[in-house]
Amino acid sequence: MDELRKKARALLEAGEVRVVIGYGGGTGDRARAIFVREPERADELIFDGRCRQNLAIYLTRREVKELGKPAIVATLPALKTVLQLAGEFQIAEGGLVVLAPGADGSLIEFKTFADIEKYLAGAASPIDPAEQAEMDRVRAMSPDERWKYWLGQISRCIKCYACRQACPMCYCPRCTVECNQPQWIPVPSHELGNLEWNVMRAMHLAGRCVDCGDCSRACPVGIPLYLLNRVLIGDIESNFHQRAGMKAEVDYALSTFHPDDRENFIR
Amino acid sequence: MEIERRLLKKEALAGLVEKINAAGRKVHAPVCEGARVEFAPIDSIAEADLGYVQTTQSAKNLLFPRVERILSFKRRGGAMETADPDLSALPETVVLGMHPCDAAAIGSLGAIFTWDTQDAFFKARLEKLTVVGLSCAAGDEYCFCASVGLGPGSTEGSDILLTRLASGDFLAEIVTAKGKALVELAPELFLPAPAGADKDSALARIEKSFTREEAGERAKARFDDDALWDGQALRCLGCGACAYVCPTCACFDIQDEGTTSRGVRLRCWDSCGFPAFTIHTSGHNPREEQGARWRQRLMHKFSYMPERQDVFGCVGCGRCSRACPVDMNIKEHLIDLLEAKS
Amino acid sequence: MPEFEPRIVAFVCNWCTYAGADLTGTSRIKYSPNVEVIRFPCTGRIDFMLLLKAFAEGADGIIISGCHPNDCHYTSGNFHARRRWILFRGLLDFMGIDVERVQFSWVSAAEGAKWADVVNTTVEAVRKLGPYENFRKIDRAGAV
Amino acid sequence: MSRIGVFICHCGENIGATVDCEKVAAAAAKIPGVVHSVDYKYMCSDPGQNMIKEAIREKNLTGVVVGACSPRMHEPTFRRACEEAGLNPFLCEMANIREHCSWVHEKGDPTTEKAIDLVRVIVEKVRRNKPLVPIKVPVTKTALVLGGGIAGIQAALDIANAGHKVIMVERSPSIGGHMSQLSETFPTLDCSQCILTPRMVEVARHANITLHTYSEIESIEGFIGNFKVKIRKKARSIDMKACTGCGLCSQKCPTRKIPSEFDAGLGTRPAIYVPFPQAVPNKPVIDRLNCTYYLKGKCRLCEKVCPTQAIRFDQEDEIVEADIGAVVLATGFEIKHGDFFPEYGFGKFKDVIDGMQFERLASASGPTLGEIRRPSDGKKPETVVFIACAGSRDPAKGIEYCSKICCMYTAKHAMLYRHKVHGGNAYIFYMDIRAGGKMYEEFVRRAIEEDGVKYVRGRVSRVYEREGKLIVQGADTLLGAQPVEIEADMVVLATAAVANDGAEELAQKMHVSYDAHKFFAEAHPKLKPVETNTAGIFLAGACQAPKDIPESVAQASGAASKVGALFSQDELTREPVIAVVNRSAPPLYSTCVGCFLCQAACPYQAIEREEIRTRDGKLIKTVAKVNPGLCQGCGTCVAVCRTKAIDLQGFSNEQVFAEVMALLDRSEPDAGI
Amino acid sequence: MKLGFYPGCSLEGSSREYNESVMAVAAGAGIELEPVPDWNCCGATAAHNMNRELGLSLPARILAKAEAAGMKEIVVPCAACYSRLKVTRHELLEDEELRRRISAIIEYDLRCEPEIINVLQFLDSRVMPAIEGRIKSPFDRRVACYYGCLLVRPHKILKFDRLEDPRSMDEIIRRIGGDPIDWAFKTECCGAGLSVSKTELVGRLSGRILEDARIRGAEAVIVACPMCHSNLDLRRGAIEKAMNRKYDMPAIFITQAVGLAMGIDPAKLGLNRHMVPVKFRERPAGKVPAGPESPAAAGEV
Repeated sequence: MDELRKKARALLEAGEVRVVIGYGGGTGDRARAIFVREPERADELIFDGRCRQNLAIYLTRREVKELGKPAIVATLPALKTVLQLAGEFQIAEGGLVVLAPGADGSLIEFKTFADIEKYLAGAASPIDPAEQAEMDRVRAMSPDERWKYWLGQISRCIKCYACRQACPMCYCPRCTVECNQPQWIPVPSHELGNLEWNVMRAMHLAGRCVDCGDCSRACPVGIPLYLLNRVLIGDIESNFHQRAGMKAEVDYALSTFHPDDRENFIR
Repeated sequence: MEIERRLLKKEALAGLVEKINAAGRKVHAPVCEGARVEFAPIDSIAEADLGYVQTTQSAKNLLFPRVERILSFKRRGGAMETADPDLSALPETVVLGMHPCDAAAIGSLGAIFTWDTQDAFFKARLEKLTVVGLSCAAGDEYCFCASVGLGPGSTEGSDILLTRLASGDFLAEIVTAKGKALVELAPELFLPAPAGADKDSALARIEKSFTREEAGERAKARFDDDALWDGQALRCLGCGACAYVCPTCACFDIQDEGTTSRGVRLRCWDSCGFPAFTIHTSGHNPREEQGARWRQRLMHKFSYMPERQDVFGCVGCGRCSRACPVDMNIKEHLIDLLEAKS
Repeated sequence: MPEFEPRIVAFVCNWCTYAGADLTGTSRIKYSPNVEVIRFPCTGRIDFMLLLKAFAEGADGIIISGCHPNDCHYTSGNFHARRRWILFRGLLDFMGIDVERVQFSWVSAAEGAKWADVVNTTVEAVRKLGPYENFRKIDRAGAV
Repeated sequence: MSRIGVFICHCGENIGATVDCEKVAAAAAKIPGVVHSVDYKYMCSDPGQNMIKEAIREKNLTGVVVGACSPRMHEPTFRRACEEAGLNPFLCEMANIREHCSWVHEKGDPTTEKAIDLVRVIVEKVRRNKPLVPIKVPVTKTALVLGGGIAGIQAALDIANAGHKVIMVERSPSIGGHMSQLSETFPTLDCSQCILTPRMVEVARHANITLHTYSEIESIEGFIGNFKVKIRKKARSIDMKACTGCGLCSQKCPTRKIPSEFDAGLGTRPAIYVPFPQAVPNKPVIDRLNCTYYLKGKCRLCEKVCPTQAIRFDQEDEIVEADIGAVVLATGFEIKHGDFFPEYGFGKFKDVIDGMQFERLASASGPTLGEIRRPSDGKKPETVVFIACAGSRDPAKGIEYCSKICCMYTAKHAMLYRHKVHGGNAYIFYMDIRAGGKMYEEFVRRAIEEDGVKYVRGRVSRVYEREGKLIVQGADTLLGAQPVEIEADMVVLATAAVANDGAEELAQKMHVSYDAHKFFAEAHPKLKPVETNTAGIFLAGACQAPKDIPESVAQASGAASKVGALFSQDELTREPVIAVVNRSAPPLYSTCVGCFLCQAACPYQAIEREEIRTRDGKLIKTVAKVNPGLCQGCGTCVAVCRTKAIDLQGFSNEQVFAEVMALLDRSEPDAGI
Repeated sequence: MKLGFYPGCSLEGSSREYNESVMAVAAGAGIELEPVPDWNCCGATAAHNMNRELGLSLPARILAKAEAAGMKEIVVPCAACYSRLKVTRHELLEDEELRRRISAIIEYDLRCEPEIINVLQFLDSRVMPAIEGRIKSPFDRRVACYYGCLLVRPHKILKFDRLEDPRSMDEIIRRIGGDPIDWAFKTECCGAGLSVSKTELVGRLSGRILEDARIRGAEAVIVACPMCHSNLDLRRGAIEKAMNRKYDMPAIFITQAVGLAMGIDPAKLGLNRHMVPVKFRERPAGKVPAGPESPAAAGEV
């Protein structure tokens, strides 16, 4: 942790960055995002198992951008998000400093996106066995069972949009949900409105979601949203061999094609 | 009305629920759902989990549903025919095991829904609701009812307030006429209260950090200190979780759904936390920054409501802090507000 | 009890399938009237949300048809559409929505007979599946 | 509130027979927003159209829905009628109740019900139509012709003679292309130089044509009518004005042993050379890769002998910029080289040559002054074997197409050989003779009957050298696949015609699509052979596919007429069914987030970046912008855009959404269901 | 270094010398060849003509046995076995449904991991590097390298060397000091399986091959396939009858030539098993021989 604090203090003192977006202590044993702007407060920075929020969410928020050039303490998913955001022209290479604390206390500062790409190529991102078990359980269900499962899940959605606001890839100032000409998605949180919202959210993240899991963690009623994203991530990987967040320029699944994409359902 | 004290044996609770069901009333109580506890209809007391600290969502849904049809319309010839839902068909409901903070919240909700326009829907539901509160035996670091003029044993808002005594039986304080009417359903279950029943020792210890009046004054005084509000709200994502789990938030949006020939008008929850909450047709947004929206949340509950409805909009239940994805702890921020140098 | 008459929406591209359907007409080939066509410049233009909207408004089946690969008037609209349906069909199936009710096909401007066949087989298939009860039963009018 | 007129057509009996048109008109009248609903026997007739026009004027309609045949049939008719009545044509749409309804269903309620649905769908669409104005795009009336072969020359002359400016860019030092290398041309055997050189001179002299030889395209931007091109004029190391073309330098240049590209490697040339005697421009160029001065800094002999001091060793490449309205690609083709035919000893045995090399042998200006002599020992070959389809029609070699011209030039070669070497015997191994052009078949018959060329129907499996002779092993399928072995003195392979090297890079530079063999892709094989999918860029000659001179010239004139049509008006008008990125009030300015995922989806590269800045120049955000000149209105970007920032005029999100809703909403407007 | 090894029927039958020379050369280069456990017949050119499943299951079972034994690479000296194994591996990897069906037949879920390499690849990539510097007696002979057909066909799948004019065997001969002639019959048909049914046709076809080698002064024909060897060596009588000329040019395996260059005892290389005795005319060192008979005395043919 002190390697990180030393670096943060140095960056702030040298004026290389105006704010360090990192993790600090929260209520009880929770960690929370903190925005260190003075070198003296660098010691509030922590990095341990509790720090899982994808801080890249703050790179596209107006209030944070107005603070000036940031340094971001990046977990593995956050690194992928930085590349994906760069690929979608939301952040520029010189616009931020990326610090990735290693588990062993070491600290890596990535000078260029290419370094991040090389680092990510080698890094594995394991899937939580419980979540994998749930995925396998749902996949094994019959269509009708899956329908009851998902109707049960989405009927509990209260449309607080915490999943949208917590997702770094949902940076659109006016989301289609707020479009009322035409009213694509019903505003009320009845079952139909929730179904159409969750389908649209998953499709709008297809080929862009880096599977950081913040949406599932943010959902107050605990809907397993990661299942929807991972189905699409899996299909894109197996069908089109593309994966989000691995390269700074994006080959986005839905705006590229290959003449002989294979399918077995078109007559 | 003078509060009567009675004793309700712990095994009598099951009988009470049966009696209520027999009387054709629905019973809602906290039910364990995986890692969370939520209010849900129950058929027998066995389903209820009365040892909980706090539910994720409040019971506000019983009075102010997430989605509510307030009218339907059909085109006939040139004109449009409308039809109101039959409010008399609403079921009589009893909510069992609601903590004192939630019970008090009903007052705050009522302050809004019966302020100038008498909301027929809210009043109809309130009228058919009987609240059997349950004092808090234990709070956690999020609870701060003591700091907003309430307490783990406060009877405000409850028709009957049960307090689990050391013996496991319940001290039942019959507060209102509705409470008395409920007792009439099963008078044999309510034994005379033992004289020395000590309620206070059964209550949780909730630390008082400030008074709601101080918080209101300080918020009003620091209204223009943008640095303070923006600083607090930097990590806030602008979602609606805090508003939707909050027992006192009463903002709603009206939506018409259907086609040019028939449809329904629905009322659904809304939140001042959303960026688009205050956007004007012109594109201007009076509350552009998240800091302004966060300030609005505190000001409304601690300054505007007391001023106009003479009731505070926060009952210290701590749900908003627990549900917040980025750990915006309202108690901590209020303390931070009070300590901020002027 | 009269036989169930499914209501099926068809999203078709203007240059190939719409023209193919015209050819079915000029060749006077009869097919069941349960399918009604909405014209798009290209299958690339068809938004995935429209499928859910159609089911929500009471459609029992959907046909999506456009140019064969390499025939697209805009060179790649159908390729993009194919990718979109590969992903969207996978997602709908995972959520238990009945993808058997959605029939995808390539019908060129010269395949009038094939269009009639696609319509008839889809109508029969959906008739066997019956009205889309799952979607009809989805709550939308709010708690009363 | 919209004021829509609905006009239901009986189309004689075509619709009326199975659809109750009155009922449809009556149902339409009840749809909110419809103020006028009638049915008539023949809507597309003059009385029918007049009904529409009068209704527009009397009830000042804001939209017209015609329930009749397919829009692909009469949409233009009804739109013109509306326009004449003062209504914006794009506010008029058709409901297809004939091809999609009356003709394909039995008479009865379901059919009428479906017709009502289809009309209701189009009414809801028209209610949300916006008046659209055709797009006007200015056109620069200068054409760029890429490639100086016969196709390029013909196109340039046709366009210039139509009074427009032309800029021709040719990669090699002289124009003329492959045709200038040919000896005589089939089927008339007239000498190619005689018919080509006058055209080359005409190009050089034409007032409207600016000629850049030894030049390449550096870059091209813009769109139809508004291209900006950068041309790199490679340094010739010669001052073209001072040089008189006397040729002294070439004669004196000591480095003489460089294989001449013009002679297909059979002859040699000096380091400072004019490719061939009739070259246009007839001025030399210094080959910097082989010139001693550039290699070792010595010699400079040409500078000393030049009477007009025209040698400029330090000359730099020069970049010329130009505004262009249309481009004609005429970059031609190449003969397949390389060791892709080891079994024929191509590249191993000196006397196994390709068709172009034989042309140079037969050409009077060639290395052997027109005499057919073996490259190995210069002797006249007594037996020559010509192998047709050497690489073409051979999937194993990766070239499955037929190169179209080899049958004819091989017959010509055999005929020339028989004329020049009396008593020599010529064999041609062939699979099928493709002589489909005018007087082509007669030409081949003459080669067989009068010139005694022996055609052997079969493939050659191997050519190997034995005791000084080239043994050609093949089979004669007409004799029951009898193995055939011929001892030949020289073998000529009619190798496949392939795309130029660099064709792929050029296509990418021009945003023109190309096929698997790197030939440029035409917009439609039958109906648009000289156009590409990129508006404003046309094709001519063998760069699109192997073809002979008559076809190349015909295509060149075709492309020139397309350019002429484009340049015939000052402005280009196009259907306004294009995508538009929305704009809104500050601080949002547009719901576009600048992710540009739509840019990758656009097949026409029609989406550009637009920077929104404050008055003092501070960048607020970068959003997408659609170039109206390029967008063809496919709408793929609209479906890809997450924030619905981009919408397609004529098929907007609101319209298609309303169509789906209307189609499925069968509740009678006032039946109170 | 340890590699998988699939001898096939001919290396244990009519071409035992090929097996001996492969083993000797491998041993000399310090490579251990471990036969595929419980290997079976590869179906050669017969099986896949009769029944596709049989033609694929036989090689698939070999691959399964090798895979089960954890072999990463299998050396397959015989050209027919090499071609069959390589084609089967390719088809199973291409078609998942077929792979499942064949796996069911051989009752093993085959992943097709082991890679198949032929004798030339084995020599080029494994043996030559090991013995490069230690060639005791260079194989200083003028020879004709004969590849036959199955070593390079079907080219789309095998992707080995050039289809019409292969060069890999010539390279190996050069590296062991030999002088490969440039001739055109490298991949001409030797008559293959007709060796028994149409022997005189084999005589003519193989005859033409030997004749072209003879004209160009080759002292021996080098082969890498038991079938080619049997036709060029065993059928020498039929050849001489068809071409009515005497040919005493021996036909030896590439591994025997490499073995000789490594100085291995000819008997160990099985050189005594040939029908046409393997002896080279002595000649003064260093001078390239004019060939058994100089072309001038070509005589009647």
